[in-house]
Amino acid sequence: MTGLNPTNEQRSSGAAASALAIELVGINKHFGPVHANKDIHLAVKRGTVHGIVGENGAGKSTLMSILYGFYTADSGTIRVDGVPQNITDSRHALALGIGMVHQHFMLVDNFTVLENVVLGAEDSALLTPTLNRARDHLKQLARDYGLDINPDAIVGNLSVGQQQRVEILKALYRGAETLILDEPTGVLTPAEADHLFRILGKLRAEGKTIILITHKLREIMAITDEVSVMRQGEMVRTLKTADTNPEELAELMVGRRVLLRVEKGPAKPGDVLLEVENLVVTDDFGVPRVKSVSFQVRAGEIVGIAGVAGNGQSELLESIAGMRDQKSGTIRVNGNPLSLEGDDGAGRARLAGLAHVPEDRLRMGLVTNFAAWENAILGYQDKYGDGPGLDIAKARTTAEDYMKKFDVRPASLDLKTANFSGGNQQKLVLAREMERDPDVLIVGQPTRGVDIGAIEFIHNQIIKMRDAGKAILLVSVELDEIRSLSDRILVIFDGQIVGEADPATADETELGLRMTGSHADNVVTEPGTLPEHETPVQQTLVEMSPKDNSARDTN
Amino acid sequence: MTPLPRWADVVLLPLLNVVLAFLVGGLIVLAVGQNPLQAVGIMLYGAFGYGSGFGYTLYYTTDFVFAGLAVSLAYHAGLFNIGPEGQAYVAGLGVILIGLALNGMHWALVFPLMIVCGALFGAAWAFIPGYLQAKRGSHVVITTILFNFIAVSMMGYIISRILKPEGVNSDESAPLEAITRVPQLRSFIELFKNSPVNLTFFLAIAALFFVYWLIWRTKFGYAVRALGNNPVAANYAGISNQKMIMIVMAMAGAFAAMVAVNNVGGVQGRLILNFVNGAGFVGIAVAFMGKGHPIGVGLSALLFGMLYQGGQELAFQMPGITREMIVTIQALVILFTGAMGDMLRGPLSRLFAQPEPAAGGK
Amino acid sequence: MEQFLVDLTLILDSTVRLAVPLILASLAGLYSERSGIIDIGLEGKLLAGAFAAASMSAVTGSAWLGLLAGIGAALMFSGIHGLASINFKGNQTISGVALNFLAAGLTTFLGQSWFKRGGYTPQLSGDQRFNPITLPFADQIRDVPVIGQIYWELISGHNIITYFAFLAVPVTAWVLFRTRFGLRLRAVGENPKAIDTAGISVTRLRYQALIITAVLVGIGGAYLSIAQSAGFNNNMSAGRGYIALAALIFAKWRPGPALLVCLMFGFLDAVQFRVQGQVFPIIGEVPVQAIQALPYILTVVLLAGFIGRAVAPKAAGVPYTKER
Amino acid sequence: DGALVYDGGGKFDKSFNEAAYTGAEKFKAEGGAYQDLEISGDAMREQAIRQFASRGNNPIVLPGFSWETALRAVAPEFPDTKFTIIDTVVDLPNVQSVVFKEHEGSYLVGILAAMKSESGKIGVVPAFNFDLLEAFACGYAQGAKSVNPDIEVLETYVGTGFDAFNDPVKATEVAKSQLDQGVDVIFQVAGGAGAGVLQAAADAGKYGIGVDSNQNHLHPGSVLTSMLKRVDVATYNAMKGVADGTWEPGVIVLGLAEDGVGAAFDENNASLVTDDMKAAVEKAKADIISGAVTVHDYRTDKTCDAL
Ligand SMILES: Nc1ncnc2c1ncn2[C@@H]1O[C@H](COP(=O)(O)OP(=O)(O)OP(=O)(O)O)[C@@H](O)[C@H]1O
Ligand SMILES: Nc1ncnc2c1ncn2[C@@H]1O[C@H](COP(=O)(O)OP(=O)(O)OP(=O)(O)O)[C@@H](O)[C@H]1O
Ligand SMILES: [Mg+2]
Ligand SMILES: [Mg+2]
Repeated sequence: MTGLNPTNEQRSSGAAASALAIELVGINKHFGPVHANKDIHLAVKRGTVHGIVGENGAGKSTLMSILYGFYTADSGTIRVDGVPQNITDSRHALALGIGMVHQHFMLVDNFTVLENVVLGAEDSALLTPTLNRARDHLKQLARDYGLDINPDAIVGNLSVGQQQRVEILKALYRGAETLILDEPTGVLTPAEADHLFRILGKLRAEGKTIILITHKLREIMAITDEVSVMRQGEMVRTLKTADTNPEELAELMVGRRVLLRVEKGPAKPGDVLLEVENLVVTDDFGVPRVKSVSFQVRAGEIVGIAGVAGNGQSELLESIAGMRDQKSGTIRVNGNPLSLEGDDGAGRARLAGLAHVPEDRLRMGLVTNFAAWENAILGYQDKYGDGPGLDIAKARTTAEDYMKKFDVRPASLDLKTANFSGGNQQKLVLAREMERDPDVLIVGQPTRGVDIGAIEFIHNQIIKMRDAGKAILLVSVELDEIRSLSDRILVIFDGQIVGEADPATADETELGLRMTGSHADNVVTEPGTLPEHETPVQQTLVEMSPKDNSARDTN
Repeated sequence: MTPLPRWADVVLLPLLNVVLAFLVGGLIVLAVGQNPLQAVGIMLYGAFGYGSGFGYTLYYTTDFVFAGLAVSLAYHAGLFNIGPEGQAYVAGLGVILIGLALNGMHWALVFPLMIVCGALFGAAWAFIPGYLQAKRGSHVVITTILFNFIAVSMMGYIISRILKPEGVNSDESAPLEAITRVPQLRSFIELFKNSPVNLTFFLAIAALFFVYWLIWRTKFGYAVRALGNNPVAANYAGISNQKMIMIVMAMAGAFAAMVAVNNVGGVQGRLILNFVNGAGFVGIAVAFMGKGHPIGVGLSALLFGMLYQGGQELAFQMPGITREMIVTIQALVILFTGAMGDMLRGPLSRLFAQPEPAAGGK
Repeated sequence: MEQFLVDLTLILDSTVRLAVPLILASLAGLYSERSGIIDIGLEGKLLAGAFAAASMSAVTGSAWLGLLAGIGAALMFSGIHGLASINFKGNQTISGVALNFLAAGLTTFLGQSWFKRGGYTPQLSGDQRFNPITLPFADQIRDVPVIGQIYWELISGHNIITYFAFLAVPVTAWVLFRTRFGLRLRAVGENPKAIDTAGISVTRLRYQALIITAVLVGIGGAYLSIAQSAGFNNNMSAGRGYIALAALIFAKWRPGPALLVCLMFGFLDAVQFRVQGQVFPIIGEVPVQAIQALPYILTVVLLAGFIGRAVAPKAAGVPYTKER
Repeated sequence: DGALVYDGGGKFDKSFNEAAYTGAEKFKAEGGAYQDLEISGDAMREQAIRQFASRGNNPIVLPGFSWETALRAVAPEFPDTKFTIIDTVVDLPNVQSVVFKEHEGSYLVGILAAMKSESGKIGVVPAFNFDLLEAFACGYAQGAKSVNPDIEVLETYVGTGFDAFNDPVKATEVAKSQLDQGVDVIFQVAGGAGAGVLQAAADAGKYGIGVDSNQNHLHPGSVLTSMLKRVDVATYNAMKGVADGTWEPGVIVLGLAEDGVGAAFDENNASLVTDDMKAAVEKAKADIISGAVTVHDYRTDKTCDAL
């Protein structure tokens, strides 16, 4: 139905006149009482990478969804290649050569890569010929852009990085000339992010236009030509990237100065509070994911676990938190071994003095249908009230307290958690787990999808806890985050701890190599793990962001 | 879409929906050449207009409240219990066994024991699907459907081959003595003369309050709702999902069991074949229409009680209207108030919308 | 041995007849639920289909027109279901329950006012029904041992709807896994957002699915009233819609397994009729109720013992909304 | 005016309730008047009786044993109202109880079945395992065995509860299963579902036997006979009796002697029934009336040797 080729001609006819690929004029969008986009003007030049930054909830995703035809604007005009277009649905946007990689992927988990790619762009009623043609096309795209992926893999089994590649392939397969990426690196490892930016560079070189939404200013600085800043539904300013710097952008976004680095003093490690011995954990299918891991975390230190996603971190975290049956091995909190049989181990782990900020707040850390106050006591519900009754007044006081301390916005106790922005949801989870004053805190991806104002705050809170003498285990795919927060780094690969590093001295290249299965002789060829030759590029990007380097050098 | 004011959401919208259902039902009545206004009049009169009619309405309401709660409670935990029909049927066995064992004793002693004993049987019958869901992953929807069928066979055998006394023609157990039966309200309140509403009605009211408290005011309820909304998060919160599933299903069965107390203990005073008579299935509609909230369940149970009793009156007074007509009207009520409940929300909210502050742009 | 084979063929023959309405209703449910719409109203659609088919056939004397009417009635019901659950984003389960009530009430009510027989339609005969078809050579090879018997008894001699039902299974599998429509159907039941952002209308796709559902379940209803029996009577679907739904879940929403499960239900029922009142070695005479409950008990056991967790299409039951 | 409140199966069940309806219609055709009502649940029984009684309807005819409990409760409240209950006995001064000897009528059709059968196998299909229905089956088996002691009588139930009366589809299949096993005459005791049995027998070119009402016309040439149970007569008599002032309380037992049960012969089955068969039936009837033959009633001891 959607031919890929006819639209190309359609496009080029109107294109000649305008240097602007996309022009948005006076866009307004309401969601009920929320005015998500207020009279937005935006011009994107053809063949450039245009960045959009803004706090959580600023309206970035909404704006792009309007351009992509997923939402319809209440008012305003969209010009594509200079021609006003009334984009009523995504099919229309696709036909105009606009592709979008959504913040939350729009993939069908139990489909293969190939099926996901052709979905909606099949060229005949029968599937087999379509799939065969698509397979060839994908090979071509893979060659052109380095987008390697096994077309027959089930998408649900892929790492996020690979899933994102599928999303990009979807757009390219449909012949996108303008590609919108909404927070593409939020869930990527630095190496994966690098790979992505190389691809974007290639696309730009071919004359394609890219709109990039991100919270990471170093990415903006590294790859964009121009950058627009949004705040509270309004377009604040559009700047040439060359003429600005992260500090200025941060200030434009948040409306105040933001400290872009982590301030922390030296660690003073005390007693061992968390001890893991020969831990073996299997996944839901009985495949071992954590293979005999042992380590300790002492009071007053942050131990970071660095690794490419999918190497057992998640299972490790969940197992320590009591959410998975361990196959063998011991976990001790405060010297007491945790018994984790049954499916309520998480409760016992908490009783032992452990708090857990899960990697995936929506899937695990929150009941999104619950009001804010209800989520503020999730996991601690038994502490509210002496008998069977739930002491709601006490719970609400607690929640109010958390929301004030962690600046959760809006500070509305009764608002459904689903209606908070991601960053605010994250703050709520953090408040709940950290304010409990646990002895051991295990944290997964603390700043995923969170804007820079909130990141600063969250990092400071984690450090404060360390300084209060807590043992903290940190898992993050953000190598920067690991390096700037941790006192020690453990590198995990294929379910095993393959090394330890001192963040002050650790060499980025060295860490990266270890994360991918160590030195040259051990290159992993499985799709999704990065080939070895990519590591130097990763370093390039890191060097391109001087602020982050200086942050690391502070201590 | 602008949200509606709360009163409009809670009162106006459902009311309009009921009216709409009756309008369409009225058209059908009209189509068979009867006067719909007269029909509605008779229906309302039959359901509320005189003591014994009102008593019947409350009697049906009692059944529907319990069946509705059995579905709602499970639904809060994310379980779709289609089995109240069978659960109530099996619970009848518990009620009659204790009743017969203590036959002749005063109801004040027997009634509480009937509640307990019936609840145990109902709970046991619902527990098995719960167990299979929790431990074996067998879909509770299928197992409860199957258990309804199995209950019919099993109870048929037990009633006709074991409980049926000598010299009785129909398939039923021996009767309970009058003093042992749950007393009907007519023995205290003249108004209800001749109607079967009995003390179980107050149990139903109490159950509504209890469920409200349980679901929204207790730790247990918190856990139930957490499980129903996000099982992974519930697990994260230290809740044992498996245990919860089994407990909740058993509790649901216990609620369904009260239908047996109402009928076996209160109305028939004996265990007869098929005494549940579809109340369990009506419970599904009641629960969903009431959105699982006890107030909603109470109101929609009353609505159905009214339809059942008023419908009976209608069939009696207007020979052109048969019981199938009434089932049709019930269907329309379920459709318009339940499934299409939000049909009028759009127009209504436009009606309520304040003039927007100037939106800016062009 | 010979006798055993004959008996077995007869039981299987009966199995086929009992399974047909279940197969059609299961496949119908499959389309609907794969598209993300739970269809507990299969029971009502089956009943409505049976009624319309018998009525039309009684009036016109043509089974084929009856079949069309059966499909038409199911389409109307599907339409209401779609309106409630797609357009008004209502609760699909309530909508289904409402349809079941509606069918129970309307069929008898209309039947009574049309035919004045208390909701029964007149007895149908001849061309008002779908009669058994004798396949080519069936008569000739009937006397060939074993094969002849099987061909004549089991394969030949069913009505056209039976053959259609069995054909519908591979066709459904093919549509589902080999066509563009199937791909989209599976996608919209898993993640309607993916479909929407791919530029395809979720609403349209779901309505298409509901139409197919209606056609299949309407034919299933017609089978009940104008093929398997000869007329409609009150509540003639007798829970088959629910059993079909159970079979669908049991089969994890896949056509092949759904066929097997429906055949299993049919087989257990067919056997059940034949072992009533028989005295078993060791156990002695089993209460007939126990034998009658056997199909259900066995299903529970199989389900718990071997099948494991059934994962529904992810979006099933959730109305699709863009703005939360 | 009289009143008639049908039992669970509903007015047009083609057998039991419909027979009552036929009787009432006959009364009406002769100038009488009556109201009727279908109930939709057991809880409505008392209420329905009360409503009619308080409106002054007389007599109130209640076909079906399920009315027993409700009638016991209500009848004393309305001493001036006359009640007729069919199929069970309620011993109250204003109640007339009409019961049938179904086993006797079934005995006759059993004879016909055995004489018609060529395979030596006949069947009976009750709706479900239920004492009243067993009485039919047992009488039938006895009649058949009186003709051919070696005859095999298969009994298969349609379902497990009252729902079974409404499942002709399954009844068809049950009948087919019997036909498959070589049965060539089937007696249906399954109310509305029985239509499926007769259909299956007709489709297979074998014979069915109807029940309650005369069902011979349903498949002329295929329905061997019908076991008549004159609920229509009972209903008619009750209403007529009140109109004439001849209505009496107490128990009325309708057996062969009273023509309350019997085998139906009409033009639809004339070709199926030979003179021998008719003669055998007549003889058995006379013997039963005279007491020379007694037919065992299953309900007395819940056993049936013949089956
Ligand atoms: N589908 C929706 N329904 C209702 N309100 C919405 C919806 N999507 C967005 N909003 C509202 O619009 C505002 C803008 O949301 P949007 O997702 O565009 O923010 P964002 O800038 O992308 O934030 P983030 O950085 O967290 O991704 C939000 O604050 C929210 O209140
Ligand atoms: N009913 C609602 N009313 C107002 N805002 C809503 C409502 N529902 C959702 N939102 C907002 O819509 C936005 C949807 O954003 P999206 O789903 O893209 O992720 P997000 O939560 O913003 O993620 P992140 O902050 O991690 O980027 C969120 O900001 C959320 O708070
Ligand atoms: Mg966003
Ligand atoms: Mg967002």
